[in-house]
Amino acid sequence: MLGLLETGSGFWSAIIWILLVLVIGNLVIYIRNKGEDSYKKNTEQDKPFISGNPEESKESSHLSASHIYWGFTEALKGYYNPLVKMHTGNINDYSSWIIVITAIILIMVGVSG
Amino acid sequence: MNLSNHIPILIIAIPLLAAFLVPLISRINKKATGILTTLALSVSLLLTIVLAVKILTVGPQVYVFGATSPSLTLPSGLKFPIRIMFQIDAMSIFMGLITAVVSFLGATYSLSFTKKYDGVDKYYSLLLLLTVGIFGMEFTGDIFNFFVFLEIASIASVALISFRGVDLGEPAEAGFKYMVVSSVSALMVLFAIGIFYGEYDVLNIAAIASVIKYSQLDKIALGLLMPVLAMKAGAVPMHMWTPDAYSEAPAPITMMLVAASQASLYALFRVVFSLYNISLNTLTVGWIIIIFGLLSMFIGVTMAIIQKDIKRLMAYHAISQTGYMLLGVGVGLAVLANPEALKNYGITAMEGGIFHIMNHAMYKGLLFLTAGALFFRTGTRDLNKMGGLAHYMKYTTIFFIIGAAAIAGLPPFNGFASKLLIYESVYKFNPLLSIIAMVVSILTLASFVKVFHSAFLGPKLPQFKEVKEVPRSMVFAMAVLSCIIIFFGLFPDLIVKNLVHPAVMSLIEQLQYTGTVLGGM
Amino acid sequence: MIGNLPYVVVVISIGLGIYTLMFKRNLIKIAIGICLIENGVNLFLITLGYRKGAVAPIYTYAPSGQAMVLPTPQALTLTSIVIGIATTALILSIAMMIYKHYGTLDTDQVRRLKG
Amino acid sequence: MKEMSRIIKTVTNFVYGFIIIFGFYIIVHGHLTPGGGFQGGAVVGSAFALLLISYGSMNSNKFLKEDIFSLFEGFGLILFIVLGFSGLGITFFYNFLANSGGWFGDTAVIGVNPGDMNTAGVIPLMNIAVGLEVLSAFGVIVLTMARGAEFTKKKENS
Repeated sequence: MLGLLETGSGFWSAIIWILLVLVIGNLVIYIRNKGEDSYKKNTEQDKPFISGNPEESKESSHLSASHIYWGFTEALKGYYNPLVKMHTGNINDYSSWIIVITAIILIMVGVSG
Repeated sequence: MNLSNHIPILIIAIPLLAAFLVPLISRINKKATGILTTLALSVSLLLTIVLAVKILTVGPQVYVFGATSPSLTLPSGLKFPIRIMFQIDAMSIFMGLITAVVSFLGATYSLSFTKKYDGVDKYYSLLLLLTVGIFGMEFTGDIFNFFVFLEIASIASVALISFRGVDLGEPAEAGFKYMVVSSVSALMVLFAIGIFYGEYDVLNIAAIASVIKYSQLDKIALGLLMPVLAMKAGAVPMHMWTPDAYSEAPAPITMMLVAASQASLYALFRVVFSLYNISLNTLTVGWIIIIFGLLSMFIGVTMAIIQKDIKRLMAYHAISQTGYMLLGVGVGLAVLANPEALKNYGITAMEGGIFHIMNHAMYKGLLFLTAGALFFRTGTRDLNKMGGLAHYMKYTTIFFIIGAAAIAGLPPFNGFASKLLIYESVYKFNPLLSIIAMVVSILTLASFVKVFHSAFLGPKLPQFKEVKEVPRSMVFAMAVLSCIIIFFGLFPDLIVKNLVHPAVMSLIEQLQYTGTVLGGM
Repeated sequence: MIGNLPYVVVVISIGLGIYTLMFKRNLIKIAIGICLIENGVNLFLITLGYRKGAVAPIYTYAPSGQAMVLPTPQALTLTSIVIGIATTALILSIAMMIYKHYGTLDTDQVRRLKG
Repeated sequence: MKEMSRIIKTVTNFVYGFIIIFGFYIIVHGHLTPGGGFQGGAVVGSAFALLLISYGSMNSNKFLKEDIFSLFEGFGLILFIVLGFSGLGITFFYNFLANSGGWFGDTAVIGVNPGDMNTAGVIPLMNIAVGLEVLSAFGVIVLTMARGAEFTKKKENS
């Protein structure tokens, strides 16, 4: 009933994993509950630190999807620009890709013997 | 009349009958069409489960059309079978189970989802035909019959993709693109069938497999079949139709399209394993499939990260996850001629790949359904316009978390189990492949964090004040998929031992496949 | 040698179809290209079943003792023609829908879905 | 679509009945001569297309009803699948009428013969079912396309 899944070089069991997570989680919660002496409720410590800027209203603080991972896409511009350009959305290109790949595979299969 | 012998055909014939009845029923009562569809597909699901139990205990089944007995493959004096037949072994029924579950839940979900649309009777009729096409592709033992079912599935899915095309331009565009690529690919399949028929004078897959020589003509046939079936499965660099079609189809249809793509994937595996097996150059063909897999995984996931349309993003993930299946099975194929390596890690890699097919159908289906639920309530698929929906749609949020965790391979969900099988076995074949697979998994998690953050988290937005939880039938479909995902995650060993391993063995052992029809040659 | 001429036609027809698919920028022409490939493949199947000097495989009023061509490829071709009709009708209807919404049949402009 | 000239309409009136009869001939002789349900249905469908283009899509709506076509389409499909199901005592699609002596139940002669209509079991029935399906499907297709063309033309002119 432990759900042991042999993977060839070991095993995986979700049940054991959950038990372990429970044990470790309880430990963490226990340690956390012991508390930090210098923490005081309802003081400056509760507020987020934004370099002294005024806190924005909740409605305008939501980050929309195109701004997430902006740095990631900016850094990988050299990879993304040709890749996005490749997806032209033109049906001629779609069929050309199929024909070209079929030709390449025909050659590969034919040559390899 | 003993109906238990007729289960293979009833699985297909009952949805087919319902598909033809639906237009007539809709003249009397429009609402009855959806209920009839769901009923027919639930019968089909039950029969598939019964057949699966039978196959896994007794062995592969054949069903010969129009013969004097369903199992009479070789009438007196014939060396090769001439009749059309269904040949269902562990791998076919594995795919059949996926199709049955997905189509039943798709119909249930549609009950509420299609309320806004006109022409619902045609929608249900086409949905049933699509199911029939997918089932047929998986069950058939005749290569020309496979072509027919492939075309049935692609015509039905094109009509469903462009279902909203009467009012909008984009669905029509997506349907056109899918129709062009799928008819070109189907014609290439037909050409390959012509080559087989000209060379061996038979159309039965098992009969061809028993005499195949891997001559120059067979190489051409393989070179035509492999890329087009990989294309239908959505392998990079022939994947461009996938995001278009998946994002424009109605959500339950997108879930069915995933199953349809996987039926093509199944056909690819059937061709290389059951039809050619070790007669072909396993290393070359295996590496071709592995390279397809690598490209699909990496390009799929990196393109997904930058998408703004939620269903387009998920469609790119579907490509990326297909890469895992191709990778796992490709490694199995590359070492097929090497019994020691096959036993050592090849079978495990294939188990991972095949298990991933089922997992992917479940969690990707669930994710598309949650995307459909968001679209149903908010009317937009643009992630930039969404936000704070977790306040209004609690169940959908929970289902989305389950699906996202499963696709990202977080333990203890099912995606982790199959990905772990792939990582550990592929590492022994080539460590680099395994590392790329892990990186892809991390990027998958990253992009779903983006979706979760921008759609569900954040403050309540004023434009979504009216939004509430989706209707009950949609919640039901998503809940069933979530339960399956959690069950698979908790007890992956049961599934792998009882369903996946027999499926892998039925792929690897060609003699078993041919012997079912030709009788222990 | 003369018996191989149909195969040449097959190659030409499929080649023209592929050329149309790859380079013609009109949706209707793409539909025609698919029809060309389809006809090429159908001709290929028919040619496979042909025997020199044989008659159609039907007993009604057939000359006796004559060799008959193979009927199976003809059945296959018929099926593929039926499917081809459905495909063509669907493609043309969708092209009409696209024209209705986009006002053009140019593939360079029918690409709102990209990236 | 506008209606065409009087000459074309007269010729159509004269010819379309023959085309339809020829189509039905092909359908019911499908098991004896080249042809069958699909081919005959396509011939009948071409008669509908002829009517449509000669009378124009507006006028032909009076005698070509899409509703009736789709009813017949469903009927043909149901007939076909029911014939498949009725073989289920033995196998799906089993030819239970052939050689039974009843409807289409004569034994077919092997070898050169003038042809006997009353043979082949369920195959003629299936041909009729397919023929009904195909002719009504063709009717639906041409009518729907004509309607769509009407719409786009209106849009172009405005």
